[in-house]
Amino acid sequence: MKLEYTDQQRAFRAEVRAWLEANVPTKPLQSFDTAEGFEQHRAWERTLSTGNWSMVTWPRQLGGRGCDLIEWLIFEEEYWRVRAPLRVNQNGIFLLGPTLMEYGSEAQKQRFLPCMATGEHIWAQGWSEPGAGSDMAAIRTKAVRDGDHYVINGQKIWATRAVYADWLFGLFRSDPDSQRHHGLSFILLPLKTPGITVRPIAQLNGQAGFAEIFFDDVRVPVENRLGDEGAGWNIAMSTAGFERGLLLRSPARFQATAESLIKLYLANRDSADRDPALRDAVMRAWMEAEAYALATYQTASLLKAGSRIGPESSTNKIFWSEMDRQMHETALAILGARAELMPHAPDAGDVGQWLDGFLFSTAGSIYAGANEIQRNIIAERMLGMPR
Amino acid sequence: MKLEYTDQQRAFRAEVRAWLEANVPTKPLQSFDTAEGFEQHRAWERTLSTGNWSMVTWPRQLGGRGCDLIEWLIFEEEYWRVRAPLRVNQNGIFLLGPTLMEYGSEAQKQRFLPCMATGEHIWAQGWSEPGAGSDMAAIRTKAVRDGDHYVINGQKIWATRAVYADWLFGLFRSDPDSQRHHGLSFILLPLKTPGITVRPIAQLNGQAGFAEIFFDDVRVPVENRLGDEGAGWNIAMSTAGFERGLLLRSPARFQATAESLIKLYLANRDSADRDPALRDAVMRAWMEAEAYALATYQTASLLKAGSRIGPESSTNKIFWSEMDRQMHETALAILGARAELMPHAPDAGDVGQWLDGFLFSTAGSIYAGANEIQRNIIAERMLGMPR
Amino acid sequence: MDFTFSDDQRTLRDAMRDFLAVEARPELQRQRWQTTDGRPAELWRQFAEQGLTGLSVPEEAGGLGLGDTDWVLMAQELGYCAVDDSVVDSCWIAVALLRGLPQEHPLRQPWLEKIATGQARIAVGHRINPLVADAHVAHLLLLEHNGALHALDPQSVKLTANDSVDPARRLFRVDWTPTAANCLLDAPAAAPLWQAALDRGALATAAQMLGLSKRMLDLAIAYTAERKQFGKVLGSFQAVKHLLADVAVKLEFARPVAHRAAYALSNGRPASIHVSHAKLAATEASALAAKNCMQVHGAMGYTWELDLQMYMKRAWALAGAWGDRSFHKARVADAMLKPGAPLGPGSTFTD
Amino acid sequence: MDFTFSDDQRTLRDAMRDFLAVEARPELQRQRWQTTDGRPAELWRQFAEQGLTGLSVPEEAGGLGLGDTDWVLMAQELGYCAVDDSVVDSCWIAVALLRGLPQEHPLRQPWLEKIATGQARIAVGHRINPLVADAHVAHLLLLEHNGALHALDPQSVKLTANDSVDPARRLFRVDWTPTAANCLLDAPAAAPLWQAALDRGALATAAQMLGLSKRMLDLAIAYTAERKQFGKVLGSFQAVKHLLADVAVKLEFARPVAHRAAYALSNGRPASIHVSHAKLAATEASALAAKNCMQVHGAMGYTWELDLQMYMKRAWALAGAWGDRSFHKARVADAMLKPGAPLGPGSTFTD
Repeated sequence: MKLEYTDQQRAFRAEVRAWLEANVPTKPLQSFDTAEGFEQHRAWERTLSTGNWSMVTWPRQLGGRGCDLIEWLIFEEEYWRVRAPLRVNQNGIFLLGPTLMEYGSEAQKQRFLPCMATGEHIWAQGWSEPGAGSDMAAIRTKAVRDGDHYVINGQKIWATRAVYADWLFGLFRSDPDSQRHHGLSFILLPLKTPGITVRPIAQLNGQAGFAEIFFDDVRVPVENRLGDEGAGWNIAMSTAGFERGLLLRSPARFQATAESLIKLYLANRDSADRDPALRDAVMRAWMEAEAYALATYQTASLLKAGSRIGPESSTNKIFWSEMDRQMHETALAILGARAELMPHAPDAGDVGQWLDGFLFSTAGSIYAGANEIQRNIIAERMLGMPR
Repeated sequence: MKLEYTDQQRAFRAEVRAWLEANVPTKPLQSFDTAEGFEQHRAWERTLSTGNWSMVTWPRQLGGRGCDLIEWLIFEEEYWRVRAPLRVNQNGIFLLGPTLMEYGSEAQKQRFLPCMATGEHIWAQGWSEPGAGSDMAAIRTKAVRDGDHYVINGQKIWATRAVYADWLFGLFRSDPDSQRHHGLSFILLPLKTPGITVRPIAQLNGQAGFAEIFFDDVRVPVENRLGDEGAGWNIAMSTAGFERGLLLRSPARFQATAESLIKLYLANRDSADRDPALRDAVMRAWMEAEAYALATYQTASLLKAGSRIGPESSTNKIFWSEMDRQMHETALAILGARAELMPHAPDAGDVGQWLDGFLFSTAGSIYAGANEIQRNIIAERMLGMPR
Repeated sequence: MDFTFSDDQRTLRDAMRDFLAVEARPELQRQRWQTTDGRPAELWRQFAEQGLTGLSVPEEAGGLGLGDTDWVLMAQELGYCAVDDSVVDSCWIAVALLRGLPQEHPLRQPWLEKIATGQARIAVGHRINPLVADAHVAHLLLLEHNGALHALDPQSVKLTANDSVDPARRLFRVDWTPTAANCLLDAPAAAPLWQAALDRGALATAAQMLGLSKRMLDLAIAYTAERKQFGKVLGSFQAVKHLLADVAVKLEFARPVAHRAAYALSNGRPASIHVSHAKLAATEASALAAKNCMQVHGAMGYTWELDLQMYMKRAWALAGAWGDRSFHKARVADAMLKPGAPLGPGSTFTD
Repeated sequence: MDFTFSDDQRTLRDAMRDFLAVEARPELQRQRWQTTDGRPAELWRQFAEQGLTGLSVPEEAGGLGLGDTDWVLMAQELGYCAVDDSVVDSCWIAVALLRGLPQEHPLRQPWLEKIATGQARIAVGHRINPLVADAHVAHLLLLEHNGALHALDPQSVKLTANDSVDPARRLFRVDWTPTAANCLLDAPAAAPLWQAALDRGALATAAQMLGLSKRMLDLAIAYTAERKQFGKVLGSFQAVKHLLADVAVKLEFARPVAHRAAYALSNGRPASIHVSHAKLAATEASALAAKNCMQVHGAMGYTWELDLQMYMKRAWALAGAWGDRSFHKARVADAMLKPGAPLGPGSTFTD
C-alpha cells in the first residue's frame, strides 16, 4: 500500500490541469439534450481529442494516451475540478469503447474508436424494449440474417442520446427461435439507416434525453456485429459490467457535487442550521463521496495489479445512485423556496443547476438496471443467496 | 370534531391520576421475566383490580368500568405519565380479553375475565410453532377430539410469558386432515395440565421471556374451546386485529419514551449537539409519538362513532415498531460509551433502562407478525396490490 | 373529545372529489399549462358554483361560513388533482385575512362577496415566500411589508414571471411601493393576521401534499397492477409492494397531524407547532411518495408524458412554500425544547 | 499510488482467519464467558505463538515489526470472531504507546518484549472511555490524566467491574492516584502519543465492527438459506435479499475508509478525519448489519442461544468505545467545514 502519487502521476495531473484550464469553455454549454447543446458538446469532444484527452486509457494510435486506471482517475479529478462539460459521447467512450477494445476485431477498432474519440460518431444505446426494461433478456427485436446483412424489425425504447446521436449499439434477437439470453447478437448501426424512425421521448425536464426507435426492415451489414452471432448477451453483460460502471460514474463527479453542496451549506448556514438534519446530510455527502473515491481507488489498484473484479462491484450502482439523489435532495432542502425555480428563472440566481441535477439524480436508481434488480444481483451473485 | 375533553373525561382523568399517585409502587419492580419480578407484577395487577382499573373498558361486573376507548386512552396517558409498571397480563387483558368479550360464551366470560382482572390467571399466548413463525397458518399441533376432551400433541414456540404464566391460549389443528387456516380451533388451557413441558427460552437479555411448550397427550375439556370447532383462524385474526393492537400499544407508552428522550437530550446537550443528527432524531421522536397519538385518537373516535376500522390499521405495527427502535437507538447514541452498561452496573447511573428498552425494541419489528409480512398485508389488503 | 369529521364535511368533500375527478383530470390540466395565464375563467366559475370559492366566506357575504377543518379536507382533494394555487390562496388564506379585518373595514365585505361569487381572485404575498403565486390573475394583492398588511391593485405593481419546475405553477416577483395609502393594517394590528395566514398557508401546502401523495400512490398501484416484468405483474414483486406500503404508512400518520392543526387554527388556539409538524410530516410523506412511486414506474416515471410528473413536481415545489423544512423544524424545536413544554403522555390536546 | 494490501499481509490475515475459526469459534467463546476472568491464558499463549501479540513490536524486541495497515486487517478478523479487547488494547494500542517512548526509556524494551512473548497484557485507560477494558488481566496499566501518560502496577489500583450488554466485555472503573512517580510523560510530551492512541483505538473499533458486520451477514445468509417459511426458503424472498444486500453495500464502502485511515496512521500523516470517518462508517454498517441480520432471523434472532447475539452485542458496545458518534462527527465537521479545507475532486490523498 502506498497512497502517494508518483512523480509521473503528479506530472500527468499538472499536464491535465494546464490543458483543461486553457481549453475548458468559459461559458456553460447548453444541455446536450437540445439540438444546439448537442452540437456544442460534440465540438467540445473534438477539442478534447485534439489534446488526446478523449479517453486517456485508450492506446495512442486510437486517440488515447495509454494511461492506466489510476491516471484515468486523476484525469477525472481534474476534469471535475474545473467542472468541465458532461460527456455527450458517454455511451461511446465509457460503454461501447471498452467493449470494442475487448470484443472488437482489429478492423472494428480502427473503424469506430478514432471517430468516437473525435466526436464524429456520437453513440446512443439500445438495450431496453417495451416489456423489457430491467428484464433485458426479454428482448424481442429481431435481426434476421439475410446473406451478408441482418434485417432488423422491432422496437427499442429508453435509448439515451438517440434523438441527436449518429450511431446506435444494442442487442437484437438474431435467432428467432431462441429464448431469454440465448440467440442475441450485439450490433452497431448508423441511426440514419433507412427504415429507422426515432421518436423522441421527453424527460421530466421536458428535454428529449431519450427516444423510442422503430425498426422497419432495417438492413445492417454483418460486419457491424460485435463478437460472434448469438454471443451478444455475454458481451452486453460485460458492457454493463464493472469497469465500465467505474468509467461511467467516476468518483470525482460526486466529489464535485459534495464540494458544491458544502459551499451551498456554508453560504446558507444561518437558515440551514435551523434544520439540524441538513448539516448532518452535508457531512454525510462528503463522507460518502470520499468513501466512493476510496473504494474506486482500491478497485483500480487491484485491477492494475492484475486482479479481476468480483461480484462485489455490483454494490456500486446502489451506492452512487442513492448518494447522488441524497446530495441533491439536501441541496434543494437548503434552498427552500428557491429550489423549485428553473435555471432560467430571473430570480433563480446561480442555484438553478441544483434543480437540474436533482431531476437527473432521480433517474439514477432506475437506469442501468433498477436498484431493486441490483439488490437481487448483490444477494444472489455476491452473497450467494438462493434465486 | 371537538378536540377538548368533556367535564366527565376530565373528572375521569383526575380520578385515575389520584389513584395511581397513591398506589403506584415507588420502587421499580423487577423484570417480569424473572420468577420474583413476575409475582411482583402479579401483585400489582391485583392492586389495580381493587380499584377496578385492570381493564377500564370492561363492564363493571367483570372487573372493569365500562369506559369507552377515549377514556381508555386517558387512563393509559395517566398510567404512563407516572411510569407505572408494565402489564404482566398483557396477553390476557389486551389480547384474549377482547376476544373473549366478542367470541366467548357467557359462562366463559364469567369464568375467565374476573380472574384475569385480578391477576389470578396470568396468560401466555401460543401461536407460533417451529416452522410456523410469521406463517401462522402452518400450525401443526393437533387437538384431536376424544369425547368431551381434546387431546393435544405437538409443540409451540415463542410463547411469551409462558415460563411463569398460569394459562395458555392458542390455535390448534382440531381437524387433522385440514390445510392452512382451515380446521383450527382456539383453545384455552392451564399450563399445569399433565403432559405439558415448558422449556424456557432466554432472550437477548438472558431472561426467560418466552418458552417452547411441548404437548404430550394433553387432555383439555371441550368447554375450553373459544367459538366453534374449526373457526379458530378467524377468531385468532380478530385477536391479532386492530382494536387489540391499539390496546396493546397505546400511544402514551411511546409519548412517555419520547418525553424521556427529550430530557435525556437536554441533559446531555453539550455532547449530543456535536452530532446534529441526534437533535433531529429527538425532534422526530416527539413528532412521531404525537402523530401516533393523533392517529389513535382519530381511530378511537371513529370506533366510538360506530365506524368499523379498515385495513389501513395494518400500518400501525410498522409505525410504532420503527419509532420505538429509533427512539431507543437515539438514546443509546446520546449516551455514547455509557450505553452498553447493564442497568445493574455500578457506573450505569439511572440510564440503564435505555439499554433494556433498546433490546426490547429490537423485537418490535419481529413479533406480532414480522414487518415484512405487515408490508405485504398493507400492500395486498389496504392498497389492493396483487398477491 | 371527538376527532372525526362530520357527515356534512365528508359529503362536501366527496362532492368536490367527484367534481375534480372530471374537471381537473390530467389531460385538462395539461391543456391549461399551454394557455397564457394557465387559469381558465370557466373553471373558476365552476369552483364558485360548487361553493368552493365561498367555502369560508361568512354567510352574510354569500358564502358557506365554514372554516379550516373543512378546508383541510378540500385542500387534500385539490392536491389530489394538482389544482392551481389561486384556490387556496384566494379562497382560504385571503378570505381569512379579510375576515380578520375590522367588521366595518370598507374592503372587507365587498371583496368577501366578490370571492364568494367567483368574481375575484386574490394573491397573497408574505415575506416567507420570495415570489407570489398567481399574482397575474389576481384582482387584489394582499402583501406584507415589515409586518404591515397592504392591499394593492395589480395594475399598480410590476410582475416578473419565474418558471417553476411545475409547469402549472405561476410565480411572480412583485415590485411595489408600500405607502400609507395602500396600508390596511399597521404591523402590530396585522401581526396576528399574518401569523395565522402563515400557518394557514403552511397547512394548505401540507394538506395538498397529502392529496398529492395519495394520487401518486394510486397511480403507482394502478401502473404496477398492469405492467409486467420477468413474466409477472410488477405489483406482485415484494420489493414493489414494500416500496408502496412504506408510502402508505407515512401517509396514514401524516394525515391526522394536519387535521389536528386545522382544528387548532379553526378555534384560534396556538397552532404553530401543530402546523409546522403537519408541514414536516406531509413534506416527508410526499417526498417518499414521489421517490417510491417514480421508482416502481421504472424509466416511464422519468418521462414528461406520464401524468405522475404533475403530482411529483407539485410536491417538490410545495416543499419550500410557506416555510421550508428549516423554518418549520425551528418552530417545532422552539416549542418542544423550551422549559416546561407539555410533552409527555396526556399533552396531545393541551395547548 | 497503490491501494492494495501486499501478498504477505493477506497471507498473514488468512492464517489468522483460519486460526480464529477454530480457536475462537462461538462455542468456545461462550465457554469463556463462564470463566471468572473470561480470558484464558492458553488462548493468549496461542496468540503469541501466532505472532499476533508481537505483530507491531519491533523486531529487536522480538516482534514482527509490522504496523497499522497490518493491524487493520487483523482487527477485522478479531471482530469477525468477537475476540476480546485485550488483544487490540495490549498488542496494538499499548505497543504503539510504548514505541512512542524515548528509545532509552527503561519501560520500553522490557514491556515490548513481554508483550511479544505473550507474558504481558496491558490495559489502556484514556479519558474518552469512562471505563477500562480488561484491566483485570493486565500486567501494566497505561493511563491518561490531564494529558499526561502514567504507568501503574495493577496491584496499586482499585477496580470496580461494570457489566456490559456484551457478556464477553470486561469493563472496569479504575480508581488510582496520579503521582510524579507513576508519570511516564508529561502532558506536552504525551500529547502526540495519546492523540495517536485515541485514533488507533477508534480505528481498532472500526475495523472490528467491519469484521462483526461480515460475521452477522454470513450468519444471516446461512440461516436464510436453510430456514423455510410459507413453503420457500427465507433467502429466496425478495424482502430478505434486499435487507442483506443493503448491509453488503454499506460494508463494501465502509472498509476502504478504514484502510485509508490505517495508512495515514501508519505513516504519521494527519489521520483524525480519516479515523473518525472510518469509525462513523463502520458504526453505521454494523448497526445496520445487526438490525437487518436479526430481522431475517425472526424470533430466533432475539434469543440468547443464537450465536448472532455475540456479534450484535459487541457491535452495539463498540459503537460508543474510543469516541462516540458525537465525538467523531465533531471531528469530521471541524476538518471539513474549516475554511480552505481540501474537499473537492483530487483531494482524497492530499493531507
